[in-house]
Amino acid sequence: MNFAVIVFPGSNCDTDMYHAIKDELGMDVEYVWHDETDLSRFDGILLPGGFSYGDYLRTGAIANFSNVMSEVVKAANAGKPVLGVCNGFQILLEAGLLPGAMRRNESLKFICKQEDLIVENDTTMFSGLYEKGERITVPVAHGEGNYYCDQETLEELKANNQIVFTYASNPNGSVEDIAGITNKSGNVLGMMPHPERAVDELLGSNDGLKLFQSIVKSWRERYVAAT
Amino acid sequence: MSLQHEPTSSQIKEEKLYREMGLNDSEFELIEKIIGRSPNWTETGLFSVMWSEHCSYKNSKPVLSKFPTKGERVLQGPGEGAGIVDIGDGQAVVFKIESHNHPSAIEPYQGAATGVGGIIRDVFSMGARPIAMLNSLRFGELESPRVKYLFEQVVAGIAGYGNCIGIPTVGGEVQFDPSYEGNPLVNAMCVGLIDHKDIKKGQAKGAGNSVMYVGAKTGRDGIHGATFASEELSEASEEKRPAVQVGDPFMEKLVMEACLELIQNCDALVGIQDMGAAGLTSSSAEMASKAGMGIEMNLNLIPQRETGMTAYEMMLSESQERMLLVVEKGREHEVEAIFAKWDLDCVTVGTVIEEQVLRLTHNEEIVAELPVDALAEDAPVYHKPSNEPAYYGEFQSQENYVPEILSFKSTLLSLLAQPTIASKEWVYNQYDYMVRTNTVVAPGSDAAVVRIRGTKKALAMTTDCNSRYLYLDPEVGGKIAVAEAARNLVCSGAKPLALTDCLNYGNPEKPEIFWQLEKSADGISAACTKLATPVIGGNVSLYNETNGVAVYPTPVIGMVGLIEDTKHIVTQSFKEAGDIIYLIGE
Amino acid sequence: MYKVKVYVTLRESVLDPQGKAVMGSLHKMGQSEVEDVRIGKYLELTLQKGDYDLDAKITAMCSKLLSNPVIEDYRYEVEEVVAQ
Amino acid sequence: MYKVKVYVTLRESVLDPQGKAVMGSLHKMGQSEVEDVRIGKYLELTLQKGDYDLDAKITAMCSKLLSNPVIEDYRYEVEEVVAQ
Ligand SMILES: Nc1ncnc2c1ncn2[C@@H]1O[C@H](COP(=O)(O)OP(=O)(O)O)[C@@H](O)[C@H]1O
Repeated sequence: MNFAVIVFPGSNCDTDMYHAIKDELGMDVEYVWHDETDLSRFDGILLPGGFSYGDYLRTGAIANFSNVMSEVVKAANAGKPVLGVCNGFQILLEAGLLPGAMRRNESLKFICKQEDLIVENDTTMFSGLYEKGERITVPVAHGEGNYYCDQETLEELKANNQIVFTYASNPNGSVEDIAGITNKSGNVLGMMPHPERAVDELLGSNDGLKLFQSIVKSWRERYVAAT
Repeated sequence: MSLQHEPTSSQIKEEKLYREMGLNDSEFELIEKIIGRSPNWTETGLFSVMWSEHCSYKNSKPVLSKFPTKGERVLQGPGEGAGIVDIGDGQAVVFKIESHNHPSAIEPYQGAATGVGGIIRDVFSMGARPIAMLNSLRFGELESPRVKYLFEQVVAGIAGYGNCIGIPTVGGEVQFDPSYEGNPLVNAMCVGLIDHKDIKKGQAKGAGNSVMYVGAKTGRDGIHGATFASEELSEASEEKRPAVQVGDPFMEKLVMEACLELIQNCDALVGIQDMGAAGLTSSSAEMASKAGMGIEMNLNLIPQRETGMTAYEMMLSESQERMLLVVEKGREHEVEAIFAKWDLDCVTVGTVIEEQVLRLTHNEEIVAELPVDALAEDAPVYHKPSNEPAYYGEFQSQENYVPEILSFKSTLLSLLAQPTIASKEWVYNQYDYMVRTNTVVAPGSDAAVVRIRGTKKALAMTTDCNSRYLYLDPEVGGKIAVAEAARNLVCSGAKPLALTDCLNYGNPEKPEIFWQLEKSADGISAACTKLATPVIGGNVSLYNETNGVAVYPTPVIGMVGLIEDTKHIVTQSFKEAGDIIYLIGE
Repeated sequence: MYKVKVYVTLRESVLDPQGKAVMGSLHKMGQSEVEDVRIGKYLELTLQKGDYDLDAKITAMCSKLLSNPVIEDYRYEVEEVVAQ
Repeated sequence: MYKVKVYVTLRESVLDPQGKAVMGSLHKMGQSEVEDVRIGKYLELTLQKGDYDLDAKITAMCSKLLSNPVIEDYRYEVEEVVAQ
């Protein structure tokens, strides 16, 4: 599988994502600059964390106007896996690929620590190797991860099984402890916790690796096995 | 202070206007002697910042010369943006600590943030990729609303800048003591990684080469910041206060990435230096002086954020996130192309010349013409009188105090409840200490450990200083600070390599303060020699006093050690029930 | 030249963590009469005059970038100023 | 009840990184007529009426907490509203 890591001028988890894919997952990966206008050569799109344009005004707001974003939308519509982590999630929200919005953490402070997540849905292409109800340890590092959506949207998320991860103990005030959601068709995942920081025991946890392995597995089932 | 209203040379002299800029009468006379005439307004400004304690170390030089600075592994000692130590395999570690005490006392969030920004620039201007940050903080007792506000905002400022730029803040220390009530200490340290071949220096070599300005535009912020940092805080400092500098970590991220791309991929780059204290003045004068050359600049070409800026204002501005480059003549476009990719201003503003002068033109007139060495090298050096304070003798003659402990449990609990001793989780959970996914030992242990990707190696790092010990006995306290740092590294599995220091003291013109400075330097030097950890750079922050009361002598030690194999890493927590506990030492 | 003042506020139904925190601090300071605090953004834009539909332009900027319609509302005022 | 609207803006010579980034983005979106963007805060406070000096109260809140006098200026407007 060939992954793209989209790099905005203020991305700073791009190298983390790159190494997680290359060194731990063992797949092909390339950095892609935000003004790129063609993502057709990639099988999976990764939007890493960071502060895309200083996160001035609103997190992810300015990044949404980069050239590459129309290509990300195209890839999402084509059913390719699109994963946005932290700032990547915020950008996907701004781009309207996922419903809802982010507010500042309830504490109004940046929070960096390991968090326990609960896998709510093990049937997505991002969570197939986990088990429903499984507790995994994945770090968070954000100042604006307080997920908001209105009641109607929340009902919809639940009805469509779009909530993939919740926090075991909510660190930021998110509605219904939401840590990660997909779009309706299930191929776009946004999450605040950083699975790419949890791929190596040496750094505290490798619980995030299965997320990336799930993507590969589902891709193989779809394309490789079929041919 | 627009051009029309600038005083003439004779007014400056007659009315002793130079005093307002921090120059004393004999310094002004010395300037006249060196240049053979009276300086104009702009020139007086240039001298006043370059000869401030902050830039010239005029009061601390004799003390700094005590430190051992050489060692087998030392590739760059004090004198450049940051020191460099070899770690084998063609790689080296670059690090430095710096203070931002006065700005943080005035505007804690921005003061701390711009302190972080400044030290990061020092490290990447050497050609290194910054890989970790640490800090060392001192506040008054955590009771008054003002202290709580300062503490909260300083931590938020460090987090705001470091998290955004994406360099993990992996360690530090916080101490609370009444001596810091009006004058908090905010020291930030940056550690970088470099390949030997990429090492760059701040030198303006090669007559005819271009001087290029990159990064943020120049505004009126921070004019005379260096002078301000070289005075005591008082009510009057309110008025002298220049427009506070606001940090823009996003801009710094762009400047950093662009500079590293330039350093690693373009050999047209001859020299590079950040515009820190005294901005354009110090960067141009120092780069020229170090290379034995001169620089000619046209100030009309300086990217400006505000209209109608004078030469004086541009040269003394301390706007953040700016760098000065020297580039081979005719290859400017290669540099411009790299900066264009990052959407940054990159402008040729001058030329390197044979004649060893800094010549500035503005609106087609020469507004300053001064020998570069006079600015960068010839500041007077003072051997301040030193005097043992009365308190010291008293302490020394006292019997050792042996506390009587009635309940170990309640004593332990009350100790642990001391803010200085209590867990600092509240602080470090606001820092992204994991970004770049190399942090093996996060805050909460003795030293932080950051692995070096692609090798088996890791670096351990720590900042330490117990200033109470230094107050009681500066020489012994200085030794203790170095020894504590070294112990923290050893306990993490590392061999200490070298250290950087930030000397935070009161007013050196008081003999008792100068005595503290001298004695603690003796202690630090002795410990450095014994432990073979040379001092490869540092920073001096004097005049840390409010209303005449000085902070405790606080020479913060930032030490880095090498771990040859990540398997050797150890942490401080107890691991399993049944394990045996040993106590070693006396 | 136009000076455009844009006010971006959180929708009423959206909880404002920052406003809540500020209210808490005000109460601690003894300002017990404060019943509610909402925090929004205030933007000042300077626009060169030209051959365009001012309201359409501002609306486009506000709805696309300056505010997030999922949680925010905006309103604006225009002032004409004579360039110096 | 009073509704107090507070506008907090950065002092003129203070750098506004946020405004600068937003201006850059507007330019990229083709809004080339935008010459300057400054971003500040807009606060809405609801205050119960009482036996106090309204202006003194607001000034105290603004200068002590709502704005940072080192880098910001503020101004405010008061509206009287009838509680529902
Ligand atoms: N200002 C700070 N920034 C980051 N980490 C900090 C800070 N202060 C303390 N820490 C971390 O908290 C832990 C405990 O600090 P400290 O009490 O100073 O330990 P020690 O006494 O062992 O040096 C260390 O890991 C240290 O790096």
